[in-house]
Amino acid sequence: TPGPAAGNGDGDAVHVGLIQEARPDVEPWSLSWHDSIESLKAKNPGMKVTETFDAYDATRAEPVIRQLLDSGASVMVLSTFVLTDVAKTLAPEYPKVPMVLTSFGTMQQPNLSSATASYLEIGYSSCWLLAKLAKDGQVGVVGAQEAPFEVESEEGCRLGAEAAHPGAKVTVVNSNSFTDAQANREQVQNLLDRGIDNIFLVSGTEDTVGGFRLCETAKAHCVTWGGDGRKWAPKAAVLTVELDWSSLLADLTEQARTGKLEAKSWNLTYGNKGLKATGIDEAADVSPELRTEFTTMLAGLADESISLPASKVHPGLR
Amino acid sequence: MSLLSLTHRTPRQASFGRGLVNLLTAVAVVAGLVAALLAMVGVDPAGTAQAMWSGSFGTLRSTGETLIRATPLLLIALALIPSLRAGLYNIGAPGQMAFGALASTVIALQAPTLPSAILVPACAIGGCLAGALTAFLPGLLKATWRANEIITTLAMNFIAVAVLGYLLTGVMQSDFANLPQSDSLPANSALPTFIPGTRTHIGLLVALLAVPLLWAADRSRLGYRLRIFGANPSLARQAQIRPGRYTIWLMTLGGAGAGLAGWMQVAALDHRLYVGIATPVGYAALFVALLGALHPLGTVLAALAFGALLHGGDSLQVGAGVSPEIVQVLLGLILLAYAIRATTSAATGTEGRTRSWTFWKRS
Amino acid sequence: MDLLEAILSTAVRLMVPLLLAALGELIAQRSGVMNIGLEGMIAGGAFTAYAVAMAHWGLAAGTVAALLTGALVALVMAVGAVWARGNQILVGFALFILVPGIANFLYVQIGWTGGAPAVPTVTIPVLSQLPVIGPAFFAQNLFYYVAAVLAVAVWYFFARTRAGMTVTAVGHSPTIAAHRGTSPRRVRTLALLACGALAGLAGAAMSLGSVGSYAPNIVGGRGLIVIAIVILGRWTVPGAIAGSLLIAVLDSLKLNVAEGSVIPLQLFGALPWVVVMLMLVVSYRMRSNTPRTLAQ
Amino acid sequence: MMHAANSVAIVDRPAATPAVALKHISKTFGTNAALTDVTVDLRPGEVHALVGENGAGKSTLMKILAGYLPADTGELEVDGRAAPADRVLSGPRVGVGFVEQEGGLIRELTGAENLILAEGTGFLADRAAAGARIRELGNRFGGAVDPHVPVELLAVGQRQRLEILIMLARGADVLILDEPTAALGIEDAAILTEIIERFTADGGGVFYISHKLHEVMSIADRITVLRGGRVVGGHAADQVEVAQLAADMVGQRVAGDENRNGNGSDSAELIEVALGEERARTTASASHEVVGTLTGVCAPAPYVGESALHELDLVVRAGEVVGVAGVVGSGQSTLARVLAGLLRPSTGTAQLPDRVAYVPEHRHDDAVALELSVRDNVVLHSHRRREFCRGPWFRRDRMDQHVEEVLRRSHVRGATLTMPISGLSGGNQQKLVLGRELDECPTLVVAHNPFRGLDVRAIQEVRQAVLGACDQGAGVVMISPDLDELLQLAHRIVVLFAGRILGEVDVADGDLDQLGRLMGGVA
Ligand SMILES: Nc1ncnc2c1ncn2[C@@H]1O[C@H](COP(=O)(O)OP(=O)(O)OP(=O)(O)O)[C@@H](O)[C@H]1O
Ligand SMILES: Nc1ncnc2c1ncn2[C@@H]1O[C@H](COP(=O)(O)OP(=O)(O)OP(=O)(O)O)[C@@H](O)[C@H]1O
Ligand SMILES: [Mg+2]
Ligand SMILES: [Mg+2]
Repeated sequence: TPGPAAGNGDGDAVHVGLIQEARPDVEPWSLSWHDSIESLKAKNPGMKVTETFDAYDATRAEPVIRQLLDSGASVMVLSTFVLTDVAKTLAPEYPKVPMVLTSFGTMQQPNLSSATASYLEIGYSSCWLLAKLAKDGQVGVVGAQEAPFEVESEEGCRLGAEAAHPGAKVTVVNSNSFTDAQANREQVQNLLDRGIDNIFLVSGTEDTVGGFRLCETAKAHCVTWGGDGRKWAPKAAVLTVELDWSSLLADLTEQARTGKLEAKSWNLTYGNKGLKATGIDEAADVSPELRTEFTTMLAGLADESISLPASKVHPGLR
Repeated sequence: MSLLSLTHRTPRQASFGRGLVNLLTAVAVVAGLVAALLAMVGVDPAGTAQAMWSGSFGTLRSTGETLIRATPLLLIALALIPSLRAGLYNIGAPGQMAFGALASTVIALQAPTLPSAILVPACAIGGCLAGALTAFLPGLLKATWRANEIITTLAMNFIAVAVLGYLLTGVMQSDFANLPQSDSLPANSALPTFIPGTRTHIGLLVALLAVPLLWAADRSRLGYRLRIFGANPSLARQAQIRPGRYTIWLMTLGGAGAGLAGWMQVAALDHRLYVGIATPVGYAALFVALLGALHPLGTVLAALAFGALLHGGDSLQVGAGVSPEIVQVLLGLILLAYAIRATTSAATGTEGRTRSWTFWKRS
Repeated sequence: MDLLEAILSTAVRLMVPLLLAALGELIAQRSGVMNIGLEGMIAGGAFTAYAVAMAHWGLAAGTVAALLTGALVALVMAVGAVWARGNQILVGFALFILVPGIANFLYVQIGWTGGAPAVPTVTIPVLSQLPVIGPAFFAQNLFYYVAAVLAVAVWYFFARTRAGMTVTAVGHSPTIAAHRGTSPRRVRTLALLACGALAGLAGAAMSLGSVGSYAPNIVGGRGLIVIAIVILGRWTVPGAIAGSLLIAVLDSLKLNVAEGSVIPLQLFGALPWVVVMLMLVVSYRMRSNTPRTLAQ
Repeated sequence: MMHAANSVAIVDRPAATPAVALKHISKTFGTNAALTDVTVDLRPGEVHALVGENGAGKSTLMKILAGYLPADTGELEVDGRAAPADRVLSGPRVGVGFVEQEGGLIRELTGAENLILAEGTGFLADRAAAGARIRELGNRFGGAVDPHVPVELLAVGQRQRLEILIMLARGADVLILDEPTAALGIEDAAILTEIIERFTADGGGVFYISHKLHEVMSIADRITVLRGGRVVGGHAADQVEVAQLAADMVGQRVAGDENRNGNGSDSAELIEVALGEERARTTASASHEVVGTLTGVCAPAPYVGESALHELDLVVRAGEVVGVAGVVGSGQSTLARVLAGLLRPSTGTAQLPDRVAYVPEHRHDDAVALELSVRDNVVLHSHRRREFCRGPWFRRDRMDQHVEEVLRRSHVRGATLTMPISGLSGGNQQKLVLGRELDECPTLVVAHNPFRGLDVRAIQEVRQAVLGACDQGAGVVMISPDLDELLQLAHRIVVLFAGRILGEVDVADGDLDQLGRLMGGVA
């Protein structure tokens, strides 16, 4: 049976359930969701948010999500694509609750939206800056595994670095784990030992903390994406390509309020202001000229005058 | 020899009454500690208790979820009991579960059109065999080269992770996902549920079936031989009980249980194969068996309690706003109190020289 | 810097926390205590070291705090498993869950995510210039040298001192040791405290030395791996060193070689364990120092 | 006399101050009163023997003296001064060296290390110095032993000597020897006697437990007899006859004493046994039916102090007792294990029956599962019998009947079916093992020191049982360092030397000189 009258209860009291894969304190990805929902909450004081951090595999998450839905959550945000199967099961069972899943693909349910970001743009802008900062055009990329989003970011990275520096060279290394901070740090160390000190931390997950730390103490430059990397590396994080999910969240709460559900496919880009360059304005190592140049480059990405190849991870989107 | 306490109550009587008293003491101590902890971080202890209870047993569905959590723990723990009683530490349940799940997945994906009545048992058998084989190797190494089974089974766990990782990012990776996961399993490979309105599947019944089996084995020739084997291998050899063979069989048995649990996980719950298939369950099962004092009924209780804690703990995040870290602390405290207070009598049996896990030395 | 050098330096860096913890676990196991709670001791040490260093009390204070925390956790283990004679495996498992939980909780509560100050790297003048092995063995952070000194100390302890021999004796037969006037309870307690302190130090080496921060689940199951190292090393100090180095080298290969090689990455994950199993088989006839009453 | 004797333990002698005295000691295990109001003392320079049947409480009393086991009630006096109450109740006592029945060294450590552990002071573990001490003491008291090999690699006799030397090195002035000669050959026993003499000459006191009454008579100055946990007699050794001791031990025939077997084996007969006058001999003669053959067998030694077997041939026929004599360490243990099927010959063939009844030399290592119940230990072989099983399950009632029967037949005392076997006294454990092994009508019996730790009555019973097995067609191989035992029971004796059979002696001919020469390695 469908869930209880969620979303059309007493007027404005929207209750957002957010399923996180980790604490916002430990990884940029979760931080971006956390920050987005906090900013939305600041604008809507009546809004209730329940954030969970420890139920991210399918078996454990399903009952927790149900519990949330049964206790009156009117918007459900599934911030990890591990929950795809769960989302597909639950969306028809709770047809009045707008849900969003970070994934890409055709969503058959009217209440299940999908959200992703343009990894090509993320990689492009990140490595563009790094290649500019590196005198010799050497850029390092530290990833976790060859997950599709990482591969695509790396492709964007190569394009960006080459655009910024004709002789640019991108070196990719992987820590083989989304959670092992020690391995991530080792890989950064390896890059530093090879004389590469402009580094793109591409995994966006728990392991990056190790890399951030080393960049900070070694006075290297690092760039990441997701939530603001300066939380972990105040000086070294010269740029974070921040993901801003707030318009998506605002849309969902609106759907819940009005009861008019519509499944959408969100893709965060510079063009739709889903991506924001954070930190560069405060970064001491970035000269004003470079900053201007960077802004111009972003504008080019935003109006798509910088053309990028077709996305392999989400065909049809940028 | 233990010269300090030489009372000769039979271990069984000693453990049962005292175990109960100890359990209650443990509960009281832990309740106090946890309440203090929660009050310290500004959470209402009574509300938390309430949320915990309703999270694990409050509704039919939550009870079902508790049972779901308990099922693999129970199955693996029961399968491990004989080897634990013989002093073999098979900590390889995660790997055995993973290979069991892998085999089931492969069978289900290769023969998706078979009728359910054939496919389900085929997957079960495949999973069981794969788990058994995974444990057979450490058993063989132990029997022939005395290779320490703690290391070899641990090694198999890491190898299993690697193999699954390789397959799930390679040939077995689902086309639709950018995740290391397999295609979803055909519907006719799914295990039937038996409590409507829950996900509780017949795997629980399979696990429970092992209880009378163990109970009976205790009173059988086989049980006797296991006791002798566990107590003194040299003596066992004189009675034509070949230690090597028993080592292999006991390890294999544990693996078979874990393989079945792996099958249940994919066929009843996940309907896909993930790398982390055995994550919380694999190791916990060993401790469930120890918590249950290597007694079949004790293990049922321990598995149920553990399942309730795991599931109830997850639901605390939503129900009482308690952070998952606190839930972990809570679980740890409960285990600690139980381990300190209750295992002396229950798992150690006659105190002193008896090996702690061979408590069930009934004469 | 060529590949070999990179592999070796990475390996030595990865080895340090493993070795420190392995030395501790070695002491505990030689006294007959299977200390599964090691993971908790490392995690406790890792967190306190970080918290104290972040509170501007300095790296030294952080390290001492880690030592004490590890020992405190070990004291709980001693009370549960030795004094109250609880099942060692179960008490250890409880600590395995409990202590990282507490550390993670406190980490989230204090809300600090900044980095701890860097641990100084000490470069030994001439030796560090040696090709290949120079940077790996003679230009590392302070924890490496501490671990090296402690390894020698623990070796000396077991090989030469009466206390070390007594620990071994208790591990083999607490009853006979008690008949000779040694209190097994005291010996096991002290061995656990030493183990806890070393594990705490390993935690500090992880959070301050290897990562530069605490991170939830920073230990990530290395406690179990260390136990495997101790068993694999046949309960000897050279064995523990070799075992830690072996695991670290194979991990390092995974980081350094996997990239761009045709060999699937996962093979590098499985390889160490295949090697470990082979080593067990090959060393089958070697005399083993297995403490007879281990885990009893 | 029995009641009076409880308090009368000391025969008048010049009243030197006792080195130690135990007064009014009582000890119960569960409901089993092991000791009741026992008072004994020991003067410097004296050998005080404790004798009594299996389970009489000798070992328990000594464990209390050594501080290994707390007494329920009682007092302890050291050098005439009462020890504080807590010292009576527990804690190993410095100055008392207890050489246990089953060995009290840590077998993974070397002799030197065991000594270092016992001494307990100093920072360094100086193995070389400790080894030198052991060597030096070995030279002084006779009986050297390598202090730098792990104890588990030493033969029984060496282990025991080592243990004594360690106690001496530690400065014990009271030695407790619990059945020290039970597993020793003549040479080792002689060395032991010498050690004792030198030790007492230096002013040390020795408590000496043994079942060999002749030996006791020659070594001890004073003899106390225990029965059922009470002191029933105290004698000066030079004023008592063996017959008197034996009579004290078994007690008068008392109506309703269920421990006595009523089939005519009364005390007079036992006294004869104790005197060594009884010659039990089988009436059956060896048939031609071969029950076990070794041909050209080579096998590696199980431990260091032992010899490997070289090209050994042996034929055992039904109905005969083959004695195996030889200096301890000549390959007896290797031979026993090969015959028992526990050690596979590296070359050569062993034709043996499926089940060999085996009474091993190391009881705790190879013969019993200490933490299992008496019942589990008894049914080791018989649990396979059809009649005890219903399908795969046991028929507990029938099985228990059988176990009771075995216990009764082998005269095991103080046992219940469910108690762990570790609660039985050493001798009773041995009887249980013998009863179990002979129970299944074996065709080949391999008995290694089968009389180890048995009291006189039990020895007689075991002899009867072994001969009974022979009469039923079993071939028996009996390995013993004690020539008297062999001569009393065996038809022929083969002599092992350095892993080879050097020769054979027909007991009927009784050429003892030849036997002695062979044992010395002279073919
Ligand atoms: N026979 C034994 N088998 C296994 N462990 C033992 C044994 N005896 C003692 N221990 C270990 O030693 C610990 C303390 O035991 P026990 O109380 O006998 O020591 P103790 O020497 O009497 O100590 P103390 O004199 O300080 O009270 C136990 O918790 C146990 O871990
Ligand atoms: N650990 C124990 N638990 C229970 N009962 C015991 C234990 N140790 C000894 N007893 C009992 O105490 C009594 C005396 O045993 P003890 O070992 O002192 O006999 P003993 O005179 O040394 O005999 P033996 O000549 O066979 O060695 C026996 O009845 C025995 O069963
Ligand atoms: Mg005795
Ligand atoms: Mg004590």
